[in-house]
Amino acid sequence: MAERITDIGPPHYGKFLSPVIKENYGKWVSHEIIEPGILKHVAESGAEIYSVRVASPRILTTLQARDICEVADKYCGGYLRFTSRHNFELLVSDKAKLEPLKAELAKRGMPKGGTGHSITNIVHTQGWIHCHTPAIDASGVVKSVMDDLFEYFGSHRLPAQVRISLACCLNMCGAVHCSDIAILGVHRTPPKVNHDRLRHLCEIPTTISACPTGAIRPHPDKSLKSVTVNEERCMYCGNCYTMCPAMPLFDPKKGGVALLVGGKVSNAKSPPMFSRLAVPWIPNNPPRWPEVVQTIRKILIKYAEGANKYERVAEWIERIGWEKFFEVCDIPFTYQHIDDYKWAYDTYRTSMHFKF
Amino acid sequence: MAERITDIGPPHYGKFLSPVIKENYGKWVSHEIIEPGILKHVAESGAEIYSVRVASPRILTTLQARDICEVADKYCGGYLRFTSRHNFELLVSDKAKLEPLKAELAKRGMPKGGTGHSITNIVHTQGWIHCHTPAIDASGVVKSVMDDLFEYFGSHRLPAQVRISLACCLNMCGAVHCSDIAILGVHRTPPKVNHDRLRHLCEIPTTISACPTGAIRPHPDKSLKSVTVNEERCMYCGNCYTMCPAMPLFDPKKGGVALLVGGKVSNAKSPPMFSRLAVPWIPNNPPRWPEVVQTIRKILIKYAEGANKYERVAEWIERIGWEKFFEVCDIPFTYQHIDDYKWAYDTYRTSMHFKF
Amino acid sequence: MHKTPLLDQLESGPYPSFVKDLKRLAAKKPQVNDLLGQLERSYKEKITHWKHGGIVGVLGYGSGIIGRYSDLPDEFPGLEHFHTMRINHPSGWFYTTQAIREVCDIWDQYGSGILNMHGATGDLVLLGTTTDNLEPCFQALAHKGWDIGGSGSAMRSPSCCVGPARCEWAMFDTLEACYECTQHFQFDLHRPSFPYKYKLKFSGCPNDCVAAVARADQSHIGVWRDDIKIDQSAVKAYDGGELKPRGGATPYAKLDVKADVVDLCPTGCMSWDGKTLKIDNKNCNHCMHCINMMPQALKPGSERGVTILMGSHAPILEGAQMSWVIVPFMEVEPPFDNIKELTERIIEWWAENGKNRERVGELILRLGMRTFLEAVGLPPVPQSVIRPRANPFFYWKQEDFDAEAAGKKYYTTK
Amino acid sequence: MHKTPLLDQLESGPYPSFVKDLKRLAAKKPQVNDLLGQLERSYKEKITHWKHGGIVGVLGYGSGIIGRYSDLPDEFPGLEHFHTMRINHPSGWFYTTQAIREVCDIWDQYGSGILNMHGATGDLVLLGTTTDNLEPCFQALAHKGWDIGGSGSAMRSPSCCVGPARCEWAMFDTLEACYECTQHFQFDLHRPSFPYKYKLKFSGCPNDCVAAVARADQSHIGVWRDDIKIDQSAVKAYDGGELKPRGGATPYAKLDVKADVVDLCPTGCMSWDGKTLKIDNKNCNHCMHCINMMPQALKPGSERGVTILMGSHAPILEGAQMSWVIVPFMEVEPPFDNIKELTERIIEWWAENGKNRERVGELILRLGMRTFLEAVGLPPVPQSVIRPRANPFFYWKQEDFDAEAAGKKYYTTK
Amino acid sequence: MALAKAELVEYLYKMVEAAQGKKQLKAMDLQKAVLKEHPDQDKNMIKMAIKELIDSGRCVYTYFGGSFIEIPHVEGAAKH
Ligand code: SRM
Ligand code: SRM
Ligand code: SRM
Ligand code: SRM
Ligand code: SF4
Ligand code: SF4
Ligand code: SF4
Ligand code: SF4
Ligand code: SF4
Ligand code: SF4
Ligand code: SF4
Ligand code: SF4
Repeated sequence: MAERITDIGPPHYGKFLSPVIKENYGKWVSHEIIEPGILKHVAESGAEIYSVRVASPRILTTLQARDICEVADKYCGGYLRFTSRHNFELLVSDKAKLEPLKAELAKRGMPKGGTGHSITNIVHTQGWIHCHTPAIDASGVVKSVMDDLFEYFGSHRLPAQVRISLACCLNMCGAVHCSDIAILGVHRTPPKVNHDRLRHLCEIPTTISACPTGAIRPHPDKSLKSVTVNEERCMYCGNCYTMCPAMPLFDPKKGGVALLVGGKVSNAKSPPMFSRLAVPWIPNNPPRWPEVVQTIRKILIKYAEGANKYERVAEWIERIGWEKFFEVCDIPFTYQHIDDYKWAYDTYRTSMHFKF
Repeated sequence: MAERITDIGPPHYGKFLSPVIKENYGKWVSHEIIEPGILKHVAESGAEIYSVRVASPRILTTLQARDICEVADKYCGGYLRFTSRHNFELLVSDKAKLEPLKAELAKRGMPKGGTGHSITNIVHTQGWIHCHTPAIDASGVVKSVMDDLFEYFGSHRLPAQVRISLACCLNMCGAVHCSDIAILGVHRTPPKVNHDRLRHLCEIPTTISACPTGAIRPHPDKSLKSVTVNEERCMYCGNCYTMCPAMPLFDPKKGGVALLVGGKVSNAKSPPMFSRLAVPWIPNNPPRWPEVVQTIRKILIKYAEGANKYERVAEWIERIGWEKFFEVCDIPFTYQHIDDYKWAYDTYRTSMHFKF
Repeated sequence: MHKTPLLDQLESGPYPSFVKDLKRLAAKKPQVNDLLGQLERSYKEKITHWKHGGIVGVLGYGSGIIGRYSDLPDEFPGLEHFHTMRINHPSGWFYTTQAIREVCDIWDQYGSGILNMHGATGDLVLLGTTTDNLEPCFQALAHKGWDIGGSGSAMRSPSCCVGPARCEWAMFDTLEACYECTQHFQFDLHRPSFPYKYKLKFSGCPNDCVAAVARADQSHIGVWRDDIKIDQSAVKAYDGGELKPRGGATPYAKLDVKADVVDLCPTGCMSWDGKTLKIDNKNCNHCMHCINMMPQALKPGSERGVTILMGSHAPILEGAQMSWVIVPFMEVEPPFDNIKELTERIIEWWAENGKNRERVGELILRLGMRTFLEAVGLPPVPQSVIRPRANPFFYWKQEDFDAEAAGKKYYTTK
Repeated sequence: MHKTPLLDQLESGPYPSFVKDLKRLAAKKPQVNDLLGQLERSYKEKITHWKHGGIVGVLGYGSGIIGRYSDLPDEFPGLEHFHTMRINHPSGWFYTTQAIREVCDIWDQYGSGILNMHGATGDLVLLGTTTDNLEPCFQALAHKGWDIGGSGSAMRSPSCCVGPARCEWAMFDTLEACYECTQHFQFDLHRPSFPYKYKLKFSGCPNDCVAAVARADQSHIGVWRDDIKIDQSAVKAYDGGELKPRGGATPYAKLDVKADVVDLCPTGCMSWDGKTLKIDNKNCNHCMHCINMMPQALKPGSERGVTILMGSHAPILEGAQMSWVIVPFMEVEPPFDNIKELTERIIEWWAENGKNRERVGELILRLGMRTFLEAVGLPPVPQSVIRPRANPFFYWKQEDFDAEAAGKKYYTTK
Repeated sequence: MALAKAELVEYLYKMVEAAQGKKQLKAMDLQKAVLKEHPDQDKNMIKMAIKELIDSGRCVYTYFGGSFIEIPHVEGAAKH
């Protein structure tokens, strides 16, 4: 084989920019969304670029990737990009090609959308496809939810952008913790320690210090060279399992889905906010997770009905108050909603500002 | 002596209510402030009671108390009360007595005021008059500040109520932590351990656990039966001294005054808020603390100029932003302002919402 | 008389001078002269001259007396002992001159003659006496109907706003509630057996004139849950300038109902078209702002009760806390048995679980709201939190799984 | 082919189906067939069937490969090894079809043929290959100009928004900054020697389209500090309905400049009299709202730079954090040396002081902002905090006393 | 006294070898240990020595929640 190459880093993006983009780099003056899924950017020079945003399940086979390339070759001179939410964008410099492109996308079952006041792609993670800690699958839940909310993907019907994200365990890969609606896989059993395996696989001090709540202690029987878990203090984060494979915490019945809502990232109007617990547990029901889908739809509908113009989910809830959120969405309030972690106090209501 | 009496509790307030108040108890319908310091309350029955609020230094000798009683006898049938901020109120049921009462108060140097958009009495504590942990005096600072701001006591000139409080040490007796302006005595030296006294006076485990930051450790020399202080971790709260008198932390030069601002208690418009650090240290300059007085005046003036109608200090600062507060009040921002205690994170600016 | 050149500078100025007052008394009372002398020393040296004193008290009680000794007893012999007595004040700090004079007489006899009207907790503080005088002074007061207040790890003297005695907004009888609770907890007020101090305060409405939210382990604040009563013609009178904003409390001649009331309503639940003021009461959060601005036009509704909030205290050890909502609405009436019973349950749990010097709010934070709520028999309510948790680190108990098995669902089923 | 009755249900519906796609490939690649088989098992049993894998990698590197083994290797032999390779994506995720095809060719040869376009950190993820194939696949890619991305206790592949390539609001060159930093930290990207992961993200403006504030240890967000540029006639066109709100992104036909822009400005620093839009720029906090609403009328100012915020990460261990402001404004230009240098200083301090698995934000919280700022040579600025501390528990150092002795004052002297 | 590059590589290897099975060492643990014994050792040289150790294949990076440096061994989870 040829000389071994390392540390070259990624290719320079400049190689992949279409001529219009290269020429007008840094000189764009404005944009329009001419229809859902199609952005038009205009440069100082008057040059235009049309970006057609297309839904992607993010998992792509090389077959599908080649199909996308085929489309891009045909309409975009071979230039395309992916977005920070895993849609792809076909970068069209010739306006005339827009209509045929739309037709071809429709034919191929590649839906355009995800712009403006829509529900764009769900940022998500590995799930049962590749990870060792998930409580739920990722891609299947995403497919189920997006199928249900599909009407909102290719339209601008909502009071504002709604960003949904999914993480299959508490590690929360992705920006799930700051999403309008976050779907989160949760375990609900403490790890079961396999003492035999632990002795061989894991370092005891590292395992103990992995636990945020201090629930793990050295096993009283020193000869075991293992650990015990104080189950009362365990909140099933799985951090010990990450450090030590001899401590699995899976339970098909108890694992499930939590929903968090009201997060955002942008600074537009209101500052970035965390998503907060809306539903602590929904059963894990593959292949289509109907209870999850239904609850998200309910929240979305209530939001769409209740929010002011331009109001993000977070802003709507903060305006009406969380107590009203639970009321209008018909979600029971439970002990789990009340924070009892490190900064809990700052979530307590130290005022008379509440509604009945 | 007669039979020993215990556990009778305080007298029933009913014994001390004037006839008008007793008759209209719970039946007041409205009030007016007919002039600064004089409230008029009207009952369903049409009955009226006038309350004339008078400044008090809170420390009263029996001589002064008897003087006040003299006035109350003359104009109020012997009925009076004190307020939650240590002013006293002369309860006049005969409107005709108001003018003569005002004249008598003026003559006696008993200023009326403290109502509405004023600066009312400064809630304060013992200071050098009676406590063992103060960094500063209480009554003397109060007198100095109120003399300076006196124009605001007997008038309604401010955009809203301004509540000033003082505590002479970090125990913060009083609602100092939720005041528009809080004057706080602070130490700045770690305790000096007197090992000899400690051995006799203090319990070592209690002393150690008194320290919020874990700065106190058993003395390595076990024979001493004493403790050492990790001076790096000590933030001079004096809690160890409260538990163990062998650990004084006084230092005439380093002790001083901190100012905290932007707290409030009422739920009116905005919820209750904590006061927050404005000035971490001002030298302790008896008998009139000129730097403290001057800085408070500056803050007050800037507030009065900058606030919207009906805006409390807290609301003004939250609207313009703390960075602007420091700018307009010409107060330097220091490391001390940045929280590094338990809930510090929640004070950090996790957004682009700031001003240059 | 001791020379007090520094203190003398505090005699001038328009605000009443405690130095002037103390000097009057110093002429008669040597210990007051000594107090001024020692205070002058503190002014010069910028340091306190008081030592701890933790053991003195009256027979049978463990609270209400703060022991104090001078560290300069030779120079100021009148301050060798200089303890304070906290006398439990009457609800709302109402007095007759006769009552005050009786206290003064006793205090002139047994103490320094210096008072605090009042202490920050609310007590009538008698400042400065000797160990020997404590018991006789106490009994003299007791025979006039007074008792000692709280200190140490005990129930502290409860306090309340002026409430129904002179305020149109009192949503419950703060004075009677304060009195009733004080009487009910007499034993615990005098015999400190709690982990730390426990304070009760009662404010008649969300204006919170005793700062209950900031400094009571258990704060009671009056609230209504039906509709604000509106007198539309009075609203017009405010808008027209016939009635003064906020009952005359302001520098402003005229109220702008739109700008000053409607636009400042924190929930945006009001509207005003120049003729009719409308309130969407379901979305009102009882902030009192509109009522404060137009006391003659608006009144709280008539379905009234108290909100109970828990946990406030000064910064030692965890940093200051404000009380948070535990019970959003409780109907109350004399003799306030439901408040007393809840308080008992709370204190029992705290006494059982709290560490030395751990306030109840800190204990709740340490053990978690669920543990607390379950122990005292209260349900979880969204009013307790401004926002639900952001972290995903929550616990489940066997009873939750049992409830699920019995059909409990956490998600919407409609 | 494995039977997959549950998964088959995910083939229908309007959203693109990953199952349909995988099935196409399963016909050619046995490991993909096995993947569907094992996934079906997971759907049935509601449990993952993957095991840890922590040792595999390519020669010389310690990052970029996630080892994975099936726990049912006998049933699904194609999954016995099923590691992913994270390939460092190009800035802004721009590609040519040629580049994608080259990657596909290599991946068809050495791996499963399954891709993630892209991973949540931004990498082009190649999903599923065996230990043996890692090195040759890597070198085949390297010869086409690709390198492996980050994983483990290392610098992670930085990412950025589309920025100046296609957005009018990019306040700095996000793509070049991302590229430059990626290149600069190549060593640390491949050789994990940090306490934990370290992520850099670059967003061109406060809309933050890569969610830098939420998930980058060091977040760079573009900002301006002079005045917003206003085209008054375009504002009128919006108000008149000639231009569509937010460039057409909404269901609304017409923008109400007063209600939708001015009244929603979080700082209240705008006014509109029907003719002229005014902005009090000193009080603007760069939220972007007005600009977002009227992209043709308003533009950020021309004094542009980045704000650096630090500390965000997902909830392990302390609960999730968002990044907070450390440097409110830094002028930057290629090759972004000042960003690189600051990053080096920060990483050095963190590497020295951080515990295993302690993110930099957690370390700053543990040791305090002062320690951090002093170590990396930055001054305290009020922009770092929304509010100053409420507790009175602050520290002093000898250098503070020295500064005071030299005349430093903390209070106003004017 | 600072070690020459080749000595340093051996020194590091011995440390990893001694710790194998007892404690997983991170690159920073190695660096800190070297600097404790040889305070004048150049940090960059330590970095490069670790690189050499890894490039030679005598040690590998491993990952168990955090990244460590270990002697290559067969993965417990792999079925061979
Ligand atoms: C393509 C993309 C950047 C990229 O590098 O890939 C992008 C592109 C644009 N964003 Fe964005 N944003 C993109 C992810 C984001 C994210 C990140 C995320 O969702 O994870 C955010 C933060 C979301 C949040 O707050 O939770 C984001 C918050 C915004 C906002 C602020 C919206 C708000 O009101 O909160 C704007 C302004 C606007 O829409 O008016 C904006 C505006 C824009 C504009 C109009 C910028 C421009 O002038 O070109 C672009 C078209 C917007 C549209 O589609 O409606 N972009 N934008 C990303 C598309 C993701 C997708 O496939 O759907
Ligand atoms: C007498 C007193 C109660 C008592 O039991 O002693 C009292 C009496 C009244 N208060 Fe108060 N408040 C009293 C302490 C307080 C406190 C507690 C404190 O300052 O420590 C507060 C909370 C302060 C804070 O938020 O920091 C308080 C917050 C209010 C408010 C809300 C003001 C606001 O906008 O934030 C009102 C409503 C108003 O003024 O319109 C109010 C209104 C009133 C009214 C108008 C109630 C009424 O209808 O009678 C009374 C006359 C107000 C005036 O003087 O302008 N009272 N009031 C207290 C007088 C203290 C003094 O001597 O100055
Ligand atoms: C006398 C009084 C100040 C005054 O001048 O008015 C006072 C004086 C003392 N307080 Fe206080 N506190 C007084 C009301 C308060 C209040 C206000 C209140 O009750 O509304 C607070 C804040 C609310 C709270 O309870 O947190 C208060 C918070 C403290 C603390 C801090 C408690 C905490 O949790 O942070 C301490 C420290 C301690 O308990 O060791 C303390 C301790 C003390 C001690 C006993 C000093 C000590 O550590 O032994 C002081 C005795 C001074 C003396 O020589 O008389 N004092 N103390 C107030 C009691 C008079 C009365 O009974 O009416
Ligand atoms: C592949 C990916 C998810 C995806 O499907 O896209 C992923 C997958 C894993 N993440 Fe992640 N993380 C991925 C992006 C993220 C992000 C998002 C980001 O980088 O913007 C986050 C949140 C931001 C952050 O860094 O905090 C994230 C937060 C975590 C955490 C929690 C870290 C924390 O401080 O809370 C862990 C736990 C850990 O490190 O042990 C984790 C751990 C993992 C591990 C390595 C599981 C483990 O404990 O060993 C997962 C391997 C899955 C697999 O089998 O491939 N992953 N992880 C993402 C990386 C692909 C890429 O390189 O592009
Ligand atoms: S969220 Fe958890 S289960 Fe999902 S990919 Fe990340 S680490 Fe794996
Ligand atoms: S799952 Fe989390 S909380 Fe439970 S023992 Fe493991 S590390 Fe601790
Ligand atoms: S604030 Fe401190 S010094 Fe002042 S009275 Fe209270 S405990 Fe004593
Ligand atoms: S003063 Fe406070 S922080 Fe310092 S040693 Fe004493 S208890 Fe600890
Ligand atoms: S708290 Fe309310 S009821 Fe009590 S005095 Fe104040 S305004 Fe009146
Ligand atoms: S009480 Fe407050 S929230 Fe309710 S209507 Fe009046 S101003 Fe609005
Ligand atoms: S972050 Fe700003 S500059 Fe970057 S793409 Fe989004 S809107 Fe444009
Ligand atoms: S950017 Fe935001 S804060 Fe600034 S003027 Fe526009 S809306 Fe107001």
